Amino acid sequence: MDLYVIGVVLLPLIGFLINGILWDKNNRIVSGTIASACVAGSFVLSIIIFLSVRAASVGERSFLIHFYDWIHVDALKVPMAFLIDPLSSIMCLLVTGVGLLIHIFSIGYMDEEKRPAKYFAFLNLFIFNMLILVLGSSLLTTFIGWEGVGLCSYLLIGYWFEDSKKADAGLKAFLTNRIGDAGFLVGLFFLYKLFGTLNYQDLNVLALSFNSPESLGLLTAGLLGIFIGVCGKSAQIPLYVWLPDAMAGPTPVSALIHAATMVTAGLFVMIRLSNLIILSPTAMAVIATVGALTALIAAIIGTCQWDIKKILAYSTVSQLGYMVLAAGVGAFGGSLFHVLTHAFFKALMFLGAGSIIHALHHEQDIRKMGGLKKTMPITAITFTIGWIAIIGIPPFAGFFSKDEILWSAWAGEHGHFLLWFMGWAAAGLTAFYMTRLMVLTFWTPSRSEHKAHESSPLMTIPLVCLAVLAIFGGLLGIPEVISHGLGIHIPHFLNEWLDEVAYIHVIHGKVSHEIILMLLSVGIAVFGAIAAFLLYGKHQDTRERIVSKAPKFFELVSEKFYVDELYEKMILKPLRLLSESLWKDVDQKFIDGAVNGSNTSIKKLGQGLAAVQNGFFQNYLLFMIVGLIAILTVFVRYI
Amino acid sequence: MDLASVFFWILSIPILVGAICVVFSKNPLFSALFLVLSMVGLGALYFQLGAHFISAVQIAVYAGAVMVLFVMVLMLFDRKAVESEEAAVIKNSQFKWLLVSVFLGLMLGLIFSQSFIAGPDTILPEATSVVSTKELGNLLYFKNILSFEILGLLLLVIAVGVVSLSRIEGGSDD
Amino acid sequence: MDFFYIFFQVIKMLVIFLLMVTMVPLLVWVERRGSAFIQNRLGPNRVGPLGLLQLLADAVKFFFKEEFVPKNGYKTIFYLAPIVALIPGAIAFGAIPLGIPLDIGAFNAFGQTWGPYNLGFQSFELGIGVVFVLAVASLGGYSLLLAGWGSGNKYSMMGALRACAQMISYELALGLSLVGILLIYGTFSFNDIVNMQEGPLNFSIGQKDIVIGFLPNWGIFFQPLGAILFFVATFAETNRAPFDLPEAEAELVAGFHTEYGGLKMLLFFIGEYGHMMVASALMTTLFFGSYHIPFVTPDGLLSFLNSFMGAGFAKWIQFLIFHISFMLKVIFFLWVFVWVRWTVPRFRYDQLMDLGWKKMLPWALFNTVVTAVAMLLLA
Amino acid sequence: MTDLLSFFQVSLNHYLALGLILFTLGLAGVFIRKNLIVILMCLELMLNAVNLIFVAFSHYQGIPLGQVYVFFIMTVAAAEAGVGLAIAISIYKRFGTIKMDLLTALKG
Repeated sequence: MDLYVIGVVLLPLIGFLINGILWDKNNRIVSGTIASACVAGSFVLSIIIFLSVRAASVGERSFLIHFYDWIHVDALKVPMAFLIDPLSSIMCLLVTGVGLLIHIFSIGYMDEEKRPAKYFAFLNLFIFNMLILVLGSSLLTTFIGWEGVGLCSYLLIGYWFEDSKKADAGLKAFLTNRIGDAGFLVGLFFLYKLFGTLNYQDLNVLALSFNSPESLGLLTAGLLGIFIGVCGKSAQIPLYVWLPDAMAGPTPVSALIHAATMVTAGLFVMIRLSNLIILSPTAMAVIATVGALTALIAAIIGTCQWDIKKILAYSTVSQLGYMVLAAGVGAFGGSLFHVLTHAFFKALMFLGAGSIIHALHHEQDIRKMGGLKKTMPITAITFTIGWIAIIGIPPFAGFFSKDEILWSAWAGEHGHFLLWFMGWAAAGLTAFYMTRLMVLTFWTPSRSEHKAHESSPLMTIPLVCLAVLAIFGGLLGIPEVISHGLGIHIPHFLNEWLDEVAYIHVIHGKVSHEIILMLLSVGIAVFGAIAAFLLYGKHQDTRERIVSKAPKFFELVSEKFYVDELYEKMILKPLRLLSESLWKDVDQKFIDGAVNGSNTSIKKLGQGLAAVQNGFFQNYLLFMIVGLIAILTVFVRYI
Repeated sequence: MDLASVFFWILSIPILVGAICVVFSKNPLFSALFLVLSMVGLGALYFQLGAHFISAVQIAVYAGAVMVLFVMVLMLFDRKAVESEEAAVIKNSQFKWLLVSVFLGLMLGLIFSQSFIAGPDTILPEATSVVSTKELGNLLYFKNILSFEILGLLLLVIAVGVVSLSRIEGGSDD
Repeated sequence: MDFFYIFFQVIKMLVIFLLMVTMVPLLVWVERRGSAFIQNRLGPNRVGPLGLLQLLADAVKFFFKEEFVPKNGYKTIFYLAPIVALIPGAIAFGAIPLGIPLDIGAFNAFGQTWGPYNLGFQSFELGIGVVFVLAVASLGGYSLLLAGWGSGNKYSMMGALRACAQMISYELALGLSLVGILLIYGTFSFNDIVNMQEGPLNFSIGQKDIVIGFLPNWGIFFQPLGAILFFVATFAETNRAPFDLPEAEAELVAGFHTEYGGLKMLLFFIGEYGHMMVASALMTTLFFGSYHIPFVTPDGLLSFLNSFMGAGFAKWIQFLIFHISFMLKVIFFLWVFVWVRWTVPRFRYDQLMDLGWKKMLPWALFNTVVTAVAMLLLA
Repeated sequence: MTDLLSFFQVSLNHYLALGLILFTLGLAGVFIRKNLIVILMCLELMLNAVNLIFVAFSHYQGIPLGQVYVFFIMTVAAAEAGVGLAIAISIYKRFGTIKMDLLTALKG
């Protein structure tokens, strides 16, 4: 097992090194093949690890693989170790599996690229860091990967750094994440103060026996600190602003990092710490509220965007809000479930968007698309599958996971009607804007300047694979209601699988309630879809009338509620003023003055002392001997 | 008075005379020759102390190589540059002599103070064994191999450095 | 450590020193007659039979020469140099065993019993003999330097510097060429080395012992390259032709001893021949079985002699035979010295340095490494 | 009389004292002499004094390791002499003298 784990982690690193060396010998096929082969090897090893974890008996599925002690200072002992358990093995599978498909897609997508080796090197480095994040046995090891994926995200968003806007987008992502990371670190400090360890296994054990109301405040503070980090990485209010801008990067990157894997890292950490989170009702409430608000607001913004990738980005933010909401209401299994299904269909849709953008010569405005159903049949079919999955039509993947979350929000002990309502409304809006996207892109006549054509097999094969997963991913967690209703007993695989490493609480409510809720969510999805279909299909004039009734509101929405401008005015401007005054008044006058003053005074002292250095080395020796004699005198006197 | 004492007192005469003359000879060449005398005497003393191999190496390396080098270099210089009046310098540095004497006195005081090392009354038991070359070699090549290798490296560096140093062309300030 | 022990030691030292000093006139005669023989001349043949007394006449002449010091010279150093020249050779020679050890049985004197004594035929017995000889021999450079400096003469100085640079350069090759044979013997002690060369050639490869009966167990068969390198290096060390650059007549008049004459010159001669004898003795001891005679063991010889003479007498005869065996080998190498001097032309100075640094040193290193590796593999 | 005899009876301290005197003489030479080469010689003398003390301690305490250090010191001393003399030669080439009281170019 040890060897497999080392292989899983090191293969992408090797790929990174090889491609890093090939950096200036650019050959798309060669570097792409190397990178894909490394990730493929990693994927195969992940499967082996997953199977061997499965083969272990229940309750003994955690393996700690210790390499060496990374930090050992007094009581703080951080081993460099990997924790293989159901959670990390399934995440490993997700990262390497989706990563592999996107690597292959990239070979086709990056065909006009000037430095593909660099691109693939970064992709491999990302996979490596993500695996460290997922496999780390302690919060600190995870934090290495956490920072590493942040770095890769920055590098890949700003991959086309010749365009200063894209470079700025990378910088924005990086800086926003720094705020989150600061919170994360503070959270770490609190948790360490409270428990004296950062190892997941120890934390879980300690959490089960946690029984001191007086330190609940400390725990809540620590968890909220970590949640700030999660907000940064998983794009929650108020730190979600970087994710839409991150679409400046190559589309496969958006699919891999900003939809499927990296942004779910926050959820991963929350599931890891689920036994702790569940102890603090305050933290739960905050998390759930933030998640629900994010889901709703992002969905609202998504309805008024015209850039295909921006729509998908807001959709991602919204779906991440769902996942956080799930965590907040204690449905950690549902959260991971949605992570998985979302990874499949959102990666699928991003890659589909990539295929479209590639075919239309980097045109991203959906107003200038249309009619692609005929010209790009495979893309259209797979995209449609993704669409059905995301709006939550059974039996596609999205339905099951979304339904589980909504059910928990309604019936769970931490749930609330308002939370459910926000999630439910967001589901409707999701159906609305996704259908709008479908209508404008595929079903209306072409408005494009370019003649589109189907993409190469390198790009369509990953699409097909992901489409299959998007269809059948829901089988991982079929709710009991349905399986009972069908008369067969299919266990909720995911919940059972995670039971020994996370807080899994299956809610048993009234069956009738559950079925009604399911029908309600399917209903609003269908309603949203039909509304969009009509408003953007045949009844465009109706839409314009609606918009003209409340132009201010729609402007507000399409300008994303002016959040960026708000941040600019409220935070950046005062910060800039403060920095300037610090620079001009404090630094230049006070600190520089002190430094220069000490400099000149030492210079003067040196000029005075230089007289002693008269060039006769024997005089220097004289000083030495005088000193020696002084020391010896002390010796003779006292010893 | 055993044989060791006899050897010691006999050998200390050339050693000390040599050392004194190194410092006081006006002619550097005589300094060098007296230094050779002193070193050969020390070599003999090492032999008496059971360090046979070190004794031979002392003569071969110090007397046979290092000091020959000194004498050769002295011969390379202009005779007048080397031999100029130094007696006055030696005489006119009473303060420095005083300092050195104080140093000597303090150190002797340290050595013979009871608490530091065994004084005259508590003579350490005399170890009579002779250290064989094999024993020395084992110490040198097994226990201290790293130091040995580093010294080898040092010698290589020195060899290159000396060659490049002595190839520097002369000339006045420019 | 009693009176007679010290007495015998002192006698022994004197005998060996005198042996060495009396060899010198003989060698001078060999050199002059030998050169004449090689050059198809007669050489000194008037005084005494075969001209053997010529040396006596020369000695008398040396004694009556005028003692003088050059005007620019340093008197002390000028006189010191020839004395220093004598010392290293004499001391080094004393450490080499010249024959089989002599047993002196217990005897009565001054009212008590003394002995028995076992006296090795060498001035002093040292565990580190080889290193000691090399160390003392390295002091030989001083006499040349002192002579060159003390003469206050440009040519002398130049010769001295050349000689010294040459000796320092070849000392490396000299020392390294011996490392191989010392690795094989595993000791620095001359007596151990001598004892190891007794009997027929035998060695072991792995577990197998191999004996080659028709060859003696001499070092030359183990280290032919080392022996050649060592012998060549000794030529340079003794400043003999073809390495007699320090006294190259055509360039430097007579090098460091330009200003010397008379008795002081004679001392230089003794010093040079002393060096040659040390070199030959070392060659004999390390590579040619020292005093051992091929196919004859000391015990066998003793029992053979015992068969027709008294035990005490036989011991002395045995002692004498082995000493003569040693001296014959030494004289052979001394003859090689003479032979080479009158056969091979002198090197140029840069050729000399090239040979020393770029040929002999690498070969000696190669020899050392090969020996070490071979010993490791065959052990 | 017995005091005198016990003074002549050598012990470790005698060697230490001899080494110390040699060291001090070397120090005085480095201190007072002006000729660079003589100064280097005096340095060698000081190193020799240290070697003597090493060997003496090694002998009297029965620890052969002391001799290994002597070996090292000798190597370093030889290296030091080589570099020192090379520097002396270059100084002589450049300034035409090796008198330390004339070489004050490093004056502050």
